[in-house]
Amino acid sequence: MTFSPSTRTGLSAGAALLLLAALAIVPRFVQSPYALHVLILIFLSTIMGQAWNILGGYTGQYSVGHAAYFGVGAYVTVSLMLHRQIAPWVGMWAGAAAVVVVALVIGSICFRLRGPYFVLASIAVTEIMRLVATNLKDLTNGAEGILATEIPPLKFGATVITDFGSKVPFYYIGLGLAVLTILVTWAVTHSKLGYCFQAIREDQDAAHSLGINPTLYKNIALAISAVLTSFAGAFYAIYVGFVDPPTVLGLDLSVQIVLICIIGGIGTIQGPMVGACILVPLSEILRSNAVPELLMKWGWMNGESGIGLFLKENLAHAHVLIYGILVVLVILYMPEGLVGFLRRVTRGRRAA
Amino acid sequence: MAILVIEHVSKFFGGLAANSDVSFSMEEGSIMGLIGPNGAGKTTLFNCITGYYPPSKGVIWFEGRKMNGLQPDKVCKLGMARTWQKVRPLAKMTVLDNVVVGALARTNSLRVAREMAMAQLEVVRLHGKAGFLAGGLPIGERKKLEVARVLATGPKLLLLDEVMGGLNPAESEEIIQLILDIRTRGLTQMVIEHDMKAIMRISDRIVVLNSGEKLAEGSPDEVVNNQDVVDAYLGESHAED
Amino acid sequence: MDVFLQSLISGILLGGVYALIGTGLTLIFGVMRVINFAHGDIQMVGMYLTYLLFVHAGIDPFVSVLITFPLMFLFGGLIQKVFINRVLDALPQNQILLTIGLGLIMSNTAMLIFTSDYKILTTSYSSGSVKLGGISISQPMTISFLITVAVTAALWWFLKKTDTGQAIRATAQDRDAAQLMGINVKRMSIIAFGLGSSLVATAGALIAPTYYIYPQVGAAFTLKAFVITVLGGMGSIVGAALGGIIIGISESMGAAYIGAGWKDVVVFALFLLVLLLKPSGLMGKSNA
Amino acid sequence: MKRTLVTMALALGLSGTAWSQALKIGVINSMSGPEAPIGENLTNGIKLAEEDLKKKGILLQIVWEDDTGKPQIAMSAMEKLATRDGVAGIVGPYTSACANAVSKLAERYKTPLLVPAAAKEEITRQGLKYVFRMNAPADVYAAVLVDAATGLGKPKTIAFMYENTDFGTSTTKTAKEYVAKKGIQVVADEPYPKGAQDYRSTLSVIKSKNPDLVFLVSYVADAILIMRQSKEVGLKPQAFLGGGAGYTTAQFATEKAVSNFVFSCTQWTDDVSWPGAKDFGKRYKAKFGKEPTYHAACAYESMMVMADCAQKAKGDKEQTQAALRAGKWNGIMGDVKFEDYNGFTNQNNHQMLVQQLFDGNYETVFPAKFATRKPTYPFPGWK
Repeated sequence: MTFSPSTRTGLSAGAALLLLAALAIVPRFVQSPYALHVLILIFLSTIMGQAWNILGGYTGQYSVGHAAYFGVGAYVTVSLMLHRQIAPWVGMWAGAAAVVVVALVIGSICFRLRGPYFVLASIAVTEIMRLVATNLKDLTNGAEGILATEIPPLKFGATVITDFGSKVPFYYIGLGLAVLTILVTWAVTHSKLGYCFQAIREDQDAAHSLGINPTLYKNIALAISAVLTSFAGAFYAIYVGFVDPPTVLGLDLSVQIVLICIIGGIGTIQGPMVGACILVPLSEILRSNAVPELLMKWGWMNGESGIGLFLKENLAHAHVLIYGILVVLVILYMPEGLVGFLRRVTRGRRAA
Repeated sequence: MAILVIEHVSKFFGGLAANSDVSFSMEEGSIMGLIGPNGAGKTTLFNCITGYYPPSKGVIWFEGRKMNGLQPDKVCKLGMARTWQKVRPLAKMTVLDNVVVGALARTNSLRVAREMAMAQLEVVRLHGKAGFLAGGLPIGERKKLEVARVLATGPKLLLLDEVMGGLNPAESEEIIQLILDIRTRGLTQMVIEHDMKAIMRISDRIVVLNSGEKLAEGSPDEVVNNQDVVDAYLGESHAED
Repeated sequence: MDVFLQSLISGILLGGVYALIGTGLTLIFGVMRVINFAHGDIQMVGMYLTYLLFVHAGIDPFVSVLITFPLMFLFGGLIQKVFINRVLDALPQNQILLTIGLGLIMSNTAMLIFTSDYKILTTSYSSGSVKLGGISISQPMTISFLITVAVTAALWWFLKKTDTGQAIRATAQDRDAAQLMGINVKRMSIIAFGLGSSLVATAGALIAPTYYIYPQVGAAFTLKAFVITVLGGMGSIVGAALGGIIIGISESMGAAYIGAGWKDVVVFALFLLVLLLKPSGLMGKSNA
Repeated sequence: MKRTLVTMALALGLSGTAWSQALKIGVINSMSGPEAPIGENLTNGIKLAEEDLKKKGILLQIVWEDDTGKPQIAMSAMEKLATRDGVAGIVGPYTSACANAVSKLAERYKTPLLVPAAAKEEITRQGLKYVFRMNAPADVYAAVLVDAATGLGKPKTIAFMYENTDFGTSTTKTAKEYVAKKGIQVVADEPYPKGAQDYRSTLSVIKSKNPDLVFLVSYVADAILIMRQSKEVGLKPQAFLGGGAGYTTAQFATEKAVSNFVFSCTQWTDDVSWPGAKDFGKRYKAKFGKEPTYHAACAYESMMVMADCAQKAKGDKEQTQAALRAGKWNGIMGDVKFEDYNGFTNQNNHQMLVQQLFDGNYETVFPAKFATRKPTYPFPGWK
């Protein structure tokens, strides 16, 4: 069966709406805060991954320094909320404005470089920001970080819409931001911008000769990507209620962001979602020793036996190891990510 | 009227002169062949004209406008478009999308750009492969795609860098017809080519470069009969065959 | 004045070890154009090896280099052959992630084996020093500096004078051309990765008596190695040596005159400056 | 008997019912990632507690959660423990950042959280009813050390050198406030990034200021490096004051050439007269092959206290909280009672100790009632 492109778009739009509707009613049926929390983390990862995807996936600029934008978004929003009593949904726009300035400065440095040099420069700039945030205690409270657990209630006029007493408002904000990021990505890829971005990714010199100003478009891609990343940062800061330099400006975070896309499928709109849906639950499962627990529960393993004790003791410690092994396997066997891999498989089947 | 005027253009890399003191001009609607042995500075001159390198000395005029220091994207928007000696398809985009990228130099509307792109694909007879990934095309079709892509940018002057390189005779003939076809639409073309028979057939005038300098200029007949050219270039070219 | 001289001397001695770390990375990058994010983790493996040899066989860390060097050569060569080799033509971000993954595997395996305790090697000379006027010169760091000089000189000789060395250099200059010239590029890559690993592991062994060992020790060194390598010019041995010393001195001066918390800012700023002004590095060729 | 039953139940795959008889207590700790080296001590302490409780007939099911040192992961762990696993109470997290991030969740889910060893003051200063802390917070570290020094001599100047982490900066911040009250002048303030190899230039800057006291806050390995290099550059104040962590470890003590006469403050030591402390040290060493740190002791006692309360409350969270509020214990951490004072809520007003190293041995020298030896002051110089 084959569809015309428009029918296919219509079908996937329909599927997306269905999924969205299903996600919108999840809190009615899922009471477990833990389940909601995991979903919120998936949204957060989707936002981060999708935002990176615009610059890294579509424009081909592999920034390993997106923590810079995440961190600035987080710090600005939390600081404004704490010191100026500015509500986070207002403060995040101030964060976005600050991030655009930061992004243009970083862009003016990094976009002069290509390939591995660009990657290294993006790391260096972000490390400088982390170190500055650690040292400028007056501005950021240094390594002690900023604790912000009191969130002003969201009011519409005099009516309080939510006081953030449960996970549910965060769930909807996360979902809303994720949808926003996906819509922005969709709009970008279906516009002149998307064509210019991809042309730069494929061949910067050729794109240049076709009337595309690479510096301009790379900076546009960076600005969009950075602003969306800063929203993720602001959301994180409000949700977790604590920011400090290593968690919101660290190299770990930058790598994590790239990983979401690469595992899912770089330069595709589904990639970051798929990546987030895999990585978040996976790290939860590995981290919380669920594997040996389940094995015991199902009676496949004796908790007091040698193997059982060994697994119980070590699996929780080994989760980063397993994570590392997965990364290596994906890169070696699914270099286009899961989405790319599935496409190849289905295409192969169609051809056959 | 001269559409392009090259005045005493030189380009140095370190101490090495890739072009030195090259001057010539092109009439609107004409085809100029640019020939010379390997390393004569043909592609460097292309790069200078299209803004990839600023010339070290001299001036490039396009439609009465000084082009020195303009970036390639600006050059393209002013109406000069080039192809690449080694084809540069946007590999992971479709054939149509490749041409759409070119058309977007003229319009901001995707719908219009698609129509324009489709029209150009028809010109080069690639419309049947619009949905294929550009990276998967055979070399002959890649060359045609490259031409369609630059045509879509709506140029007044086309600079074609060895569009027949690596093609079989039948494919070359197709390209020759394409070039002649484009001329009938009033476009000016500068063609770098190694195939002497082809270049003699299509060019109105020919400029010969050797070691970065202009060795000769004239009609195909004049150039063929120029003793310097025969010594410096044709001789070597025959020896190669 | 004492502060200045003390910082200068410490910076130079420290820079020696950095130079060795940078040399290892530059060799790998030069030949394969792969940014090795597992570089520091390979150093960590070398450090644990040194630790084992010291604790269980009583071999002095400086002497153990003779064992660590060949073992880590095999280790690095194996990693290249099994993993890196398969992504040589892949997208740069995939190469980066692969090496990050390998680094995670190494550091977390080390954690399972050795726990995450800090291991400290205390030798008779660990805190030994020579007083020179108002300043003190660390004895173990002076020895390690001298060994670094010797290793670098030997490497330089190997690359210039031996056939294999020349083949490695040719590969670094132009992989495709080297292949056409009949050089076994794959073999050169394995040798380069092996050598790069040996060098960084040697650096690990040399700092073992004055530093400490834990599974995540490599991370900071990986970043430093990038900075040194780019500073000196990717692929340039002399550049890496120079870059190492420069970084050593700027860290030490930065700590003394701006504040220890800012010294890495100084290093990264220097790095960006070089990237922007002379992207090919201090000793790199301008077209590289 | 109970144990056999459980084993049998497990073998039969009936774990669900069998486990429900055991008390469920959650642990959030940094078991991997950059904080793992210290986190491991807490893990060990809790394992020892689990054994001891088993001997007492209290069967625990400990649900281990690794926060990898990241606040958002700690939150995941907290959500899971509080809402899915249904634990009676939680011991952890280790780091201040993680403890801060989960404290409000503990309150929301009405799940008692006993923080064993995080130093940041704010954790128990938010008025949260369900958040308890075993160890003394950061301000005590500085106060007890400076008190000891001013009691022994008349220091007029002090230099600070500390790692620029949460622990280092918050400890130093309170220390600076405290010395200002005592009229001691700060002549150097040098935060450093942990994990550096070369502290010589910073130390020579400090040496040039000639301070009476040098106050250091570092983790294990940096502490040894800094003291080695202090000796190298010939830094010689009246006293080196080590603010916890790295200066109180067995590893540090064994570096006799550089550790001699260094003062340090600690939450716990095995030579103190608190009941069971010595025995704990011995058994810990036998089981894990190394000396316990105060983190291990704090975590051990936290688990003992939490298990005691949870058992009295039969696993009910609110009653466990009430039991924590009301209870009083006297174990390896001395007297434990969670009180409200000076803006703290549910804070164990723990007595910190000052020790001095004599030839590789820690001896408690302050406060006088716990002292086992007379301190040596001023620092007699390097050998």
